[in-house]
Amino acid sequence: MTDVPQQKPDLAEVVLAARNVAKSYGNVHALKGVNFDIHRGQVTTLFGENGAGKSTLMKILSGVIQPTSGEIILDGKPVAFNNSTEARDRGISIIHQELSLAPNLSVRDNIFMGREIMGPTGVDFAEEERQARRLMAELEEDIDPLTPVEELRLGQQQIVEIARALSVDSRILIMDEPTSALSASEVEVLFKVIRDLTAKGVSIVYISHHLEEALQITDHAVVLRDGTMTAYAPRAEIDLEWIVRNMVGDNYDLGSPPEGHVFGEVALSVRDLTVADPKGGAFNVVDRLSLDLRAGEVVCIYGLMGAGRTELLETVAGRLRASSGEVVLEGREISHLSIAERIARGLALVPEDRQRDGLVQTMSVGENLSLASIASFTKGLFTQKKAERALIDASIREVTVKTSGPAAAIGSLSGGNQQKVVIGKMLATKPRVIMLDEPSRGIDIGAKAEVFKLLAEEAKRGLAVIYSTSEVGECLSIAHRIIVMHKGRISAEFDSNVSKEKIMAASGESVAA
Amino acid sequence: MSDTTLARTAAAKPAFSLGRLLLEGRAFFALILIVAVFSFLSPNYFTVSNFLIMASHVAIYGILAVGMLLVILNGGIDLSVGSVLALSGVIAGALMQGVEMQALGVILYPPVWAVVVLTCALGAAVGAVNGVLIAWFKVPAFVATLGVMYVARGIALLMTNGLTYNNLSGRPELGNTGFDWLGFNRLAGIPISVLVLAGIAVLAGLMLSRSAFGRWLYASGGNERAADLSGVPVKRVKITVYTLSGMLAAVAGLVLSSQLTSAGPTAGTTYELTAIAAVVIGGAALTGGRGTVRGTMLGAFVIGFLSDGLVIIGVSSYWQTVFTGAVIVLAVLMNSIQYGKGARKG
Amino acid sequence: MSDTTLARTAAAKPAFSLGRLLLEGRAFFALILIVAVFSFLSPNYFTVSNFLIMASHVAIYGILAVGMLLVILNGGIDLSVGSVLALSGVIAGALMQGVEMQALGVILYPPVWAVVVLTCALGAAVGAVNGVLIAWFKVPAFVATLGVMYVARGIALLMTNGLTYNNLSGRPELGNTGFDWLGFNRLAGIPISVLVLAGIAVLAGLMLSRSAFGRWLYASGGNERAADLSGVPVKRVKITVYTLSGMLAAVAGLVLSSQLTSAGPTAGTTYELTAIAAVVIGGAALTGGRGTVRGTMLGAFVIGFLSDGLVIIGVSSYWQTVFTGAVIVLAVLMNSIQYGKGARKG
Amino acid sequence: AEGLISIIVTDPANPYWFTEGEVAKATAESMGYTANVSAHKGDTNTESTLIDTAITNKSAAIILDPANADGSIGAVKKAVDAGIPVILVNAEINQEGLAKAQLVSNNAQGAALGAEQWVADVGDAGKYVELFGNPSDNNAATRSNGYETVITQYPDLEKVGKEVANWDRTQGYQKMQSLLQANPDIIGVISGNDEMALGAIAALKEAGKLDQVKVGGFDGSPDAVAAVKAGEMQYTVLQPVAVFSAEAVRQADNVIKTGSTGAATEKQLFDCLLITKDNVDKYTAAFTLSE
Ligand SMILES: Nc1ncnc2c1ncn2[C@@H]1O[C@H](COP(=O)(O)OP(=O)(O)OP(=O)(O)O)[C@@H](O)[C@H]1O
Ligand SMILES: Nc1ncnc2c1ncn2[C@@H]1O[C@H](COP(=O)(O)OP(=O)(O)OP(=O)(O)O)[C@@H](O)[C@H]1O
Ligand SMILES: O[C@@H]1[C@H](O)[C@H](O)CO[C@H]1O
Ligand SMILES: [Mg+2]
Ligand SMILES: [Mg+2]
Repeated sequence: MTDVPQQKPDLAEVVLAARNVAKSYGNVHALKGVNFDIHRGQVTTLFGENGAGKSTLMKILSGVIQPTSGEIILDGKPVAFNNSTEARDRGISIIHQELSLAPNLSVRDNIFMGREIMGPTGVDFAEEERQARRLMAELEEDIDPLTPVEELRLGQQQIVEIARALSVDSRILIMDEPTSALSASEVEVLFKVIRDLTAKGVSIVYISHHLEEALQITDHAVVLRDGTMTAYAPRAEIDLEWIVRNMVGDNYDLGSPPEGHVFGEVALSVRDLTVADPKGGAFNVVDRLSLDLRAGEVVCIYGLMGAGRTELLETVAGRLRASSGEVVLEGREISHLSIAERIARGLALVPEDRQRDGLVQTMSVGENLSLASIASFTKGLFTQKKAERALIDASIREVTVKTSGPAAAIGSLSGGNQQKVVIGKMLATKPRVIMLDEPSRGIDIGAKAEVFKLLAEEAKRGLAVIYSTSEVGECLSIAHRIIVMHKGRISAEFDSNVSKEKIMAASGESVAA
Repeated sequence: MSDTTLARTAAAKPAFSLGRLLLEGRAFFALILIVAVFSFLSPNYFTVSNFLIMASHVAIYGILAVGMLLVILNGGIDLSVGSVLALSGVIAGALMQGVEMQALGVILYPPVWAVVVLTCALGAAVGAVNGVLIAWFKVPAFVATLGVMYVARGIALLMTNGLTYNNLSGRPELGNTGFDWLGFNRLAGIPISVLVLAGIAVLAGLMLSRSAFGRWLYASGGNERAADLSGVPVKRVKITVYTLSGMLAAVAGLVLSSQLTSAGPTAGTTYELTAIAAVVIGGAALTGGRGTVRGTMLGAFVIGFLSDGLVIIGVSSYWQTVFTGAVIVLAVLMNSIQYGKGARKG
Repeated sequence: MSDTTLARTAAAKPAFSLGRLLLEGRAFFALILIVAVFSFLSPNYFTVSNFLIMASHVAIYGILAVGMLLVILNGGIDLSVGSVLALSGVIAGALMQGVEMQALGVILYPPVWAVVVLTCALGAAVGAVNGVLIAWFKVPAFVATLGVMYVARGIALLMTNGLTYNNLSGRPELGNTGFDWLGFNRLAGIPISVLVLAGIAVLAGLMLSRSAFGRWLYASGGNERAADLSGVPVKRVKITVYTLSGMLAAVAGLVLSSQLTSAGPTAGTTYELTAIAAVVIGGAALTGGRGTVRGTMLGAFVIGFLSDGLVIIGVSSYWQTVFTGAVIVLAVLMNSIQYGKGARKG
Repeated sequence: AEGLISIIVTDPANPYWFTEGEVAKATAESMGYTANVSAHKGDTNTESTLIDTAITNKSAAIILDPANADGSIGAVKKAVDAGIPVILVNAEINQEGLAKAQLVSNNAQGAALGAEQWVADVGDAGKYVELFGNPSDNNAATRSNGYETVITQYPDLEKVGKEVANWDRTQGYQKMQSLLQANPDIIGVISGNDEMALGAIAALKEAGKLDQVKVGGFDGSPDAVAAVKAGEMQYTVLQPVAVFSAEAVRQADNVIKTGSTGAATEKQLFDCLLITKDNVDKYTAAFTLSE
């Protein structure tokens, strides 16, 4: 490790530091002797590919796991945290990459979980609720603190996680991909909050795969690669190119929409689709929406959180029932078909919430990857081991899953690699129409480029793609056509030559931001 | 109690509080239906005295069910309660017969309050063993409590050689009378056992809805990892709920032996199933994190009022078996249909 | 079977496959310990004939446990198996006594194969009722099968009026002999019941590890929503596992009645607990998605070899109860210590 | 006569108690009463609940097969305090002066009768095992003691095993198989009731040892009588349950009408009868041997 760059001295004092920290899981070396500094009142951003060891390092700094070797220095003195509570008591709190909320409890109860405010007659619910409301207002989020968390959309759940971390008043706040399910306007709000915090002297560690976004607030950038620190620079010296070069070793390009092929017949046609609010609200989450998608065409659906994209895609996939309207796949009305039958006919959905809807946590990486295409390697009564293995290996290569092997437990993968498994699983069904709901959540820039390349190639061969995202940039680099959804309807439609600003305006974003 | 559980319910589903109220009413519906049908079929059913008697029968299951609710909220299960009930009764019986102090050559007759305290302590200790096995040694709750169920039953049998302690009334000259008070007396016309149940239910309701411990219990039952990461002492919560369940089983054992003025080692066989059924009929999820004291009480009364009613109208014991099963399913079916859409795995 | 389950285990935790092998050995350890201790204590324990007899006792629980494993892998539970066992025995008994065709005025004596098929079909039908209640009507498995447990038992009692069908051997002149073959005969010295168990275990093992259905089962037990979105027919899987569990309970009922050459309505009481214990001792998680046939067989043999051993060395029945409980906990404790770190909620 | 007679038996899923309940019910109905049969399944709490229900139903009398010699006293007292006469059948409670009458089969006499026949069948030398009923039921110990008293008179008969099989056929079967493993050379099995004996017979058949090992039962249940007839069981001791259940109702009727049972004592023992191959044809109805 001779070429490990030295962190340059900086004006701000170092409050928390990792010294030669290493962490191994069996023979997987997640961290191999990392030095890392957190500066008072500043934002330190950690970049790195999926599986580089970012979350591992953060978990060590916040006491969730203990390092195999190395030291943590708090205010100049070595410390050892046995658990996250000890770290929290010393002023360090963390927003986990994977949600850690109790779905059965309300937003209020989740925010104060384990730190209940006590009054004379037990828990002071009124005070907790007041504070929860204040936090929601601060984050400009219209969430009733009494709503059970399980009724919130993924993005809202992420807001609750953020609120919980903010409620602690810590000196050091670690945010492991806090914005992966947030829309641009919410990210803006979060950044405002972060600036307020740093102004008050709070130190922030920030992890994100949205590189441009992270650049807006960072004071220091650190790049991790394969468990080692490969680069450090203060804000003044970094730009996108620097990050990418240090992260993946060469330049990247998300590319542009695949060209040079003619679209085929209409592959998927949605006619006047209406979906009532599945949670029992008196409105329609999808409201008489119509949409045609041709073979070979890539359509991006952009919208703010709550626009109804997830419901639209889930209805087309067969999980939700439409209250009216029809879904036609390659000329056949399929509203009455089960999810399995739709998959068999070539219609696949990559769901938004990987933990809840995407992964079977008790199964291995390989079993997860092959789960949706079992029929393709079953002959007669039995599954064919060889055929399955071939399919799994191909998937791992295609979506570049970083794993010790197909037999690894899915939980041992880094967040981004888990996401790639969810994508790979549905691609392995060899769909003719694929719908991806916020598939870029947590995957690194290199992997995103791989996925885009893959989609582009498949599109040229006739695959029809619907791609839902909250990142305008993604729309522009993949889609032939961009649809903006707002309150269950299509509020605008553009071709690929449109500007970012126009799209955002159509989504109502400018109003929010 | 009602206000406490209401709070919980409200917390769970605020948006539809009115609809929800109606639905809660629907859960009561099973109970009301049972009362209506049996009152129609027998003139002896719908009388104050019968309701009080039936309530005193419910008391035993109800007390067990409250402990079971705590355990189930935690995502666990406690199969040992029936055995602990028996063991506690037997211990109380042994204490009432006098403890021989070999060294001193005297027999001590502890006063009734001491018997009660010692017995509850024993129940709590057995529960704590469950808790430690589950929380520290990571033995699945089903297995740990199944094992303890056998062991406790075996010890009760060994202690008594299979026989039953009779005559627990104590003797005035020994200063240990009063044991049958629990089972026989009434306050303002209400059997003490029913008051004990009510007291326990209110305390448990308050604990669940108002205390930090209650929050921790719901949190760790809902997502143990998240609770742990948030600083909830999940292990301590676990051990506590099993300890409480054991203690409540001892209370049930005391109430029962005092009702019967005798204590035998085979008491309480399969009561754990009835207690679990009460909790589940009351809307709790066996996966943890969901359930209320009010629902559990409702479940206990549904079971108790049904089985007593079937006896009162003189249904044959075979048909009783059939009806009990059918009603359990139907009561929950009504529940499920309401919760229908929101229903999750488990 | 061994290769199939190995595959499964290996898939779950590949990194430590060598350590794992040792650990699996550790699970066997409980069994080996039991055999060693009893062989030391009694010269009659370690004999081929005793192992065969013990295995034939294990067969009943083992067959039930395989069905229970399927249900538990799915994240459910089946409390009705003991009752279904009894009901099936009774139905088989009734069929052997002849079916009166009122309209024709004749009594039909179905041949034994028909009795077996009809009985299995009945068990499957009862299981399907469980499955439908759980999958379609969203009744929690615990409640649905508890209800069916009562109903099935009640029907068995009603059918027989509490009496036992004796003499199931049939009569040559009616062409329905052969029923006792299952329970009495041996092939190559091995009791048929043991062969039946082995056959069922191998089939179940193959199904779990090699068939698409097995994969679906593990997936929907691990995360039902994700399985659903991946095109797994989760409802169908659910109904199927309960149907299979019911059918296997019927098979166990047939084996038992044939061993006893009689069938009574109270057979199999509390066998569901033994079956669940076997599955859990065998390392399956009650939360679903984890477990193997091999482990379950191990669990069934631990329980069976222990209880028979206690009888053979002549331990008093009270101590038998105590030891059974203690060993169940210890066996799993050993398991848990291995899995220690990876252990999850439940 | 009118009014309700509540009949509480242990568990009608056993033919013995089934007959007990049905005979009592039929007798009561023939006298003009209405009758309810319920079952406590050996649980004193359930029993107490059933007594409460009988009180609620304002029963004229209660016929009870008590769950536990000590544990049922409280329940009986409760009924008596409520002014309802209680007649006990089949099993006793360890307190006199509460129930109007206790009608039980003479278990000690029956056990002696059985044991003597058993020795006659088995011979006076060799190893044997005993199957014991549910220990919480006094009858289990009474019968076992009765067997012991007789058999110990033959010093060459050696008891090599005694297992609790809880009155149950399946348990009798499995315990017998294990006992056979431990003691392959036994020549006799003496059982506390017929169900366990029938289980033992199935085990012996399976082991091919039925001609080497003689089995004796107790109860006189229809299945056992069939086994006696078939030569598989040597004998069974008939408990006159049909007789004393009917008698219990008659005495209840007396109490209702006159205040006293008409019998000389509270405890009334009904002698058991031996059923062997010789008199098996006189068994005319369940638990009834016509003289
Ligand atoms: N519990 C575990 N068992 C085994 N390996 C693990 C475990 N947790 C993490 N790893 C491995 O450690 C490495 C680092 O993972 P980590 O989660 O820190 O990555 P990351 O940089 O946060 O990636 P991402 O951007 O995808 O979130 C990965 O190779 C991962 O597979
Ligand atoms: N008119 C409305 N009034 C109130 N709430 C609404 C309305 N329309 C939609 N919602 C809420 O927004 C949710 C739709 O969210 P959905 O997840 O489909 O949006 P999305 O565009 O996919 O956003 P996300 O980025 O969170 O995935 C509904 O569940 C509902 O709770
Ligand atoms: O007398 C009865 C019968 O023997 C019955 O079979 C079991 O219980 C005993 O009390
Ligand atoms: Mg990460
Ligand atoms: Mg969405």
